[in-house]
Amino acid sequence: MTVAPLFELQGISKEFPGIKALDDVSLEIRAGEVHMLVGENGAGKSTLMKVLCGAYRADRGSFFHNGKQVAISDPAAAREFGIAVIFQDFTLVPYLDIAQNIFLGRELSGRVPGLIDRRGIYTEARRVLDMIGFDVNPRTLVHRLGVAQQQMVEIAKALSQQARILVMDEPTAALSEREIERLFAIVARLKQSGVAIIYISHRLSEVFALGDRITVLRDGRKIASLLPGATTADQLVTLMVGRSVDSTYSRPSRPAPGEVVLDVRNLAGPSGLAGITLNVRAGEIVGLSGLVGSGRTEVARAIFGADRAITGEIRLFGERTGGSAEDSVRRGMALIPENRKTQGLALARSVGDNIVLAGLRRLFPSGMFLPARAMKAARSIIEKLRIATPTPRRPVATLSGGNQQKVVLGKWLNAGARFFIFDEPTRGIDVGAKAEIFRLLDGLVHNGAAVLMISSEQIEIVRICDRAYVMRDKRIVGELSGNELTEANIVRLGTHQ
Amino acid sequence: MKHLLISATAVLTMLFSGAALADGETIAVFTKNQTNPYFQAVRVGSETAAKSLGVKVIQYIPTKPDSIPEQLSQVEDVIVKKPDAIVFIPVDYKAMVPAVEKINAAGIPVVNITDRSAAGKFVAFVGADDYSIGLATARALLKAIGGKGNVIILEGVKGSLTNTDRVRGFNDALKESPNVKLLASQPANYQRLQALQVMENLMQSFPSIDGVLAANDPMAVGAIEALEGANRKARVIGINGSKEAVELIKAGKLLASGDFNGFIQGCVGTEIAVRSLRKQPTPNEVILKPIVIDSTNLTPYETPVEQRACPTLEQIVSN
Amino acid sequence: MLARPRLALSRDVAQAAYRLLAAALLCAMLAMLSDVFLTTSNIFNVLRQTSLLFLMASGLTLVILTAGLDLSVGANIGLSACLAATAIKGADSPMLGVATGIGCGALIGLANGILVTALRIPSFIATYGVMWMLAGMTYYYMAGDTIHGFPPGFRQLGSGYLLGVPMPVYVMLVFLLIGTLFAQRTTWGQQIYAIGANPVAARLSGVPVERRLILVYTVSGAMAGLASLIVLARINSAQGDIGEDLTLPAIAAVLVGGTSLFGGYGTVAGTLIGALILTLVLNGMNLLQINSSWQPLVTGVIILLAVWIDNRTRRIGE
Amino acid sequence: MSMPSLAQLPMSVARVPGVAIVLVVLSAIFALTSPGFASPANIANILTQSTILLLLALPMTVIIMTEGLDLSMGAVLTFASIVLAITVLASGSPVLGFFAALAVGSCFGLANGLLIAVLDIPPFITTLGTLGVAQGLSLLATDGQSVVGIPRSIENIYSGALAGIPLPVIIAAIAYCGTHALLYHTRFGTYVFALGGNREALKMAGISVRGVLIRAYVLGGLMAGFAALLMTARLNSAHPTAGIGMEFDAIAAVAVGGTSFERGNGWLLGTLLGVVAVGVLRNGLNLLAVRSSAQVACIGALVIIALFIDGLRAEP
Repeated sequence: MTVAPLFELQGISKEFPGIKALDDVSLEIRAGEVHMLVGENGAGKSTLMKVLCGAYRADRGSFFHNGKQVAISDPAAAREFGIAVIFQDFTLVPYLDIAQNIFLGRELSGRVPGLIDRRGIYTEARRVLDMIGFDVNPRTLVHRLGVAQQQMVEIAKALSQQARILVMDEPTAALSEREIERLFAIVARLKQSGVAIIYISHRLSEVFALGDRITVLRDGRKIASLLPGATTADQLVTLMVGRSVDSTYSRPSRPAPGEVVLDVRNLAGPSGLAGITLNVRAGEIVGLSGLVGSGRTEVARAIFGADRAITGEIRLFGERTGGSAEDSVRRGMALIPENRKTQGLALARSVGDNIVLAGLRRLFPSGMFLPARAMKAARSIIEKLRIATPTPRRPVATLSGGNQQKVVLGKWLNAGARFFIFDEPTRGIDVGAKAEIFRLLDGLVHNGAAVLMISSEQIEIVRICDRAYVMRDKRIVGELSGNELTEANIVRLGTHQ
Repeated sequence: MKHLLISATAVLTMLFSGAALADGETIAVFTKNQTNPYFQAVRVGSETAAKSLGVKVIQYIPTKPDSIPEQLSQVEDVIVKKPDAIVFIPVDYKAMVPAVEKINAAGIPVVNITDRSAAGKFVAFVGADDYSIGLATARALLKAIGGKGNVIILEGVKGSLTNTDRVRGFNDALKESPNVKLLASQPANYQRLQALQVMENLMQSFPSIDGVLAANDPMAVGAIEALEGANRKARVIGINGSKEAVELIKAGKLLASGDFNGFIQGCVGTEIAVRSLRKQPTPNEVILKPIVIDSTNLTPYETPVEQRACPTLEQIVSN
Repeated sequence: MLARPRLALSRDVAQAAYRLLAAALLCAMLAMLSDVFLTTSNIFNVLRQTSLLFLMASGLTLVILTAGLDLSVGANIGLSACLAATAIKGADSPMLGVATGIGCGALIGLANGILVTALRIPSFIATYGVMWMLAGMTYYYMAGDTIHGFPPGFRQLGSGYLLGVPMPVYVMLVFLLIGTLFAQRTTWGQQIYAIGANPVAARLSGVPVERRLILVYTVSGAMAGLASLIVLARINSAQGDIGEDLTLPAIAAVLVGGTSLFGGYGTVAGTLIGALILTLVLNGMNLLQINSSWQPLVTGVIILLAVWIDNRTRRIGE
Repeated sequence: MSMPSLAQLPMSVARVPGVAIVLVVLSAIFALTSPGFASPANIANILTQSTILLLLALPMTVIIMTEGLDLSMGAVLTFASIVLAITVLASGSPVLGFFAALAVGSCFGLANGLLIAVLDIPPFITTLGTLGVAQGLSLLATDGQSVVGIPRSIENIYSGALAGIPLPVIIAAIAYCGTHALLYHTRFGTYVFALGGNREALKMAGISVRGVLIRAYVLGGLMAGFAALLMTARLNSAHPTAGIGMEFDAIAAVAVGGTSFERGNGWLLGTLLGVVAVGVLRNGLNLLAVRSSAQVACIGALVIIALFIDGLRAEP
């Protein structure tokens, strides 16, 4: 390998108040290579990418483009070098249309000085969308698109920049199997055309399937840079976590499930749900699988009473629920939502405030709020879940993803919930924390709680759940248990054939 | 749909219409706001006159109190309606000149009352002389405190015609009695709560206050409450001769109130408008002579305006 | 991963400290410029004037804590005052008057709450519309008349003294206590903060968001009703424009008091300091007999300064 | 009309109702009940009366789309109009006065922009503060008196007409088209949508959020300066209370027009309809000689009803 790398980062360091996000990290980016960037949350992957694309400024370190030193002061400068990023949290504008979003900040000038050439933008956008085989009207406003479609727009946006270096931050997080395949195809094509791709992922399968080179970050440091051939999943995980955990967490034997806790009969709702019938027993984890957009989250929200205008019958511990979140919570139901930042936590408030929020009625039946008692409750939860925070008074926003997820769970433990709905509990959570979350889930059911778990990763369903329902087109198309519960079966049921 | 609309509006008009039910000529009356009792007196006056003259008056009041652009818009709208005549109190005597010119241009006869417009053609002006009212009322107070002591002036809205003249009257009266010391002259914008707080604050700086000259009754009321709140005694005068002022004079709390008599201004203004329409002779100016209401001449003012009868133009002009 | 412990607390303290400091500086300045400023009578005078502003602003504080706004406070005071006045004069019963005033205020608040929750109209616009409707009703009801002269018993509420301290000051302290307890020491208060910080998360945590919001607007309305009674008792008369120009000062007091317009952050005590600062400015200008034209300008600058300092301290906090 | 723009149609239709329905119904009622209402003269009258408010509502739409607010517009308009009048009196040159007004407006706009974007003080508070400042300056400059005696040439700007169309209406039309182009056909406009919709997106695209914010508020100040010209011409004088509270009317008109306070969901045409709806209501009620207290209530009702209808249509 004597070729000078297309782009090189050397000794990059970045500090945020209280946290050393990056510490002397170096990275070689070579044309026509898929460079996998792995590491736990808070390991510094996203920070490194933000530095690379100019969103952050490195405190120390230098960049080399084709061997000669350059500076990246802002996103514009980064674009000069053909660096484009597909971010995890979307950078789309809801009330601009697809084309305008694709060209945001790079609008084509029209004949009249100062005005934009709208028509030009649309034809150009059309071209890019065709390139990734995404058939949609470029004038559609983005807020009318689904998550997966928005992801595709993100990709189109990045491609339209004639990127030489393309950074993908967990691009498959929101995609369905079919779309993932299409994405992989695109990645392969780009590789052929000599584009360098940096690919951040938590899914080890992807890491080995796509990667030409793997770099592992931990606590802001570069731990290793190795070739996929020369390593195994377990080694990789050990490197990422810094201690050896078995990434292949498998379901321990559980006692036979108890009485039915949740009993749902032909639920239907405005979001298109129809004939949803399922049940969950005490002491079992039931999976809810299916492609993105197959209606899993809608089912969860419907059961929890988050959406109104639901028909059908929902019984919790034998009694009909009142169809409001408030009522569900009072009956001991808990929802750990897909997006903890926007739906799970009051980010501006403290860890303690968040933990006691759902349990206020139980903790203070009189309605009188006693800070001391709240603190005590919060502390005990923090200990029980090993949440990494020096004090319950700390704003929850400053915690890492995994710990925030634990705070959400802690909120429900404190509320004394006995039926839990987890919507993508491991989304954007690193391997180490994943295993821990699973252990917590297991602990719950061992104490007689019942769990309904939504996940896009069939492997998780298979390993964690006792039973699983599979959804397609807002309907439940099958129930799998025992040795029928395999990835193959889930995929077969979940996709049309 | 159409029927529905019609019936809807029928209801609407029945509910809301401010038009007094009478045929004959229509007179549009413009006042400054819906809250100050003075303008209510003007409106009552105009309606009383209208009844006796068999004409119909329509009241136009800005929805935002004293709003200049809005009164202008209302004038423009009214011109579309072409009433037979207009009785006009400009929200601002200078800023409303374009409105008057529009009325003139539309050829609608207009009587100007209360605030003398800075320009424009009018059938007549009817008003009381703020200056001389201020002068006379202030004199009454100075006499009551024996021509010596400390007094405070509570001004109205800066720049408004009434305020400028009334305060000028106050000051000239003060010049006549050199032994009286003017401690402070602060605006309270014709509002009672502001007057109350300004007075409270001023009382802190001045241990002895013998008299308060308020440019209108609400401010006088505010001052009285402030004084009572602090258990301090001082003679207070106001201007407008409003109902509450009369009560307070009766109760001995208010020394006197200059009679600005909106009721009569409303009556006379309307009557002149109608006369001009009926080609009857009209004076081109009626200035009510200043009357100071105090405990001695209280009785006629105790009958609420609604029950008073309009004096004839002759009565007014003759005396 | 190591953060300064007790961070959330230290931020609150810093904020409160800065605000108190500002008030103190203001006092010191006025004390130097005017010899009467520090007399007990003037201090009580300032407090009495503060109390009115505070009572309006205290309810509003709760609304703003939920990231809402209530522009109808002033108009609310107008209508409540006029109805209460009628009750007092008509039925010659202060008690009935008090009930009317607070009841009317609460009803208006309830209406606001329903518009904001059930009809999902942004609070800013909903309360703006309500403001106009209330003004209309008040004008219609009063028809340019005034109601004057209330029984001494009632007026004690505004102009009376107890142990040499003005009545309204007691009312203010009582509601400072109640307000603080409600916000800091009840589960409802906690839920209100949570709603302000993230309504979605609050709802998904089983907080009855709609009911709490309705409660908050109703309380704000009731406080306006109470304030209207103080106004009545102080000026011993009611007129249609009684509530005019009272809304923005009340909002200003809340903001100068350090409550965030984005919700979830602020205290009732802070609002008291805010009201105090604004009142001090006016009191000082009267004492020093400064041309009243300066008042809006000075107030404006004070608002900007206060909030700018807040931002700075918040930075330090984070 | 090409295929794509049709695809956009349903969305705008979903938005139209609130304000459009109200406008149509109001016009129908007044046209049926008040003979004068539909006359060309009166329609011209309504439009002319709406111009000043429109000049404020247009930039207010842009500002609200950035999740901001400008409470200082009314006060700035007032102060600008006073400066205009004073300058004209002093220099005798209307043109100079006009530019003075624009200058004052832009300065306040810039001040707002800097306070909000650089010191990041929330817009509501910032503009509440500058409102006080502008109001104070107006009072200090005039001591409450109105400024009169400016040459007729200025008044003609308001009362004049071109080919039968009142000048103010023409000015407003130009302002509307200008703002439309700015919002839908320039980078700035695109970034305004992005600012309200997704700040991060804007930063990632390498555009300065501050720059966009500041420009938005400067636009607001500038338009307030323009409005000041019309206001002065209309009153043929300047008065320290002339524009008080107009910002709230403008905000209401924008909201009635269906622009939401979140996610950069704005609609300029709606603002135009909103302004006209308010104008029609006030005018119609005057023609029907509706009691003033009822007029006050009706304005409140208009705002609430329009938003209520939008609420019904709103996608959850």
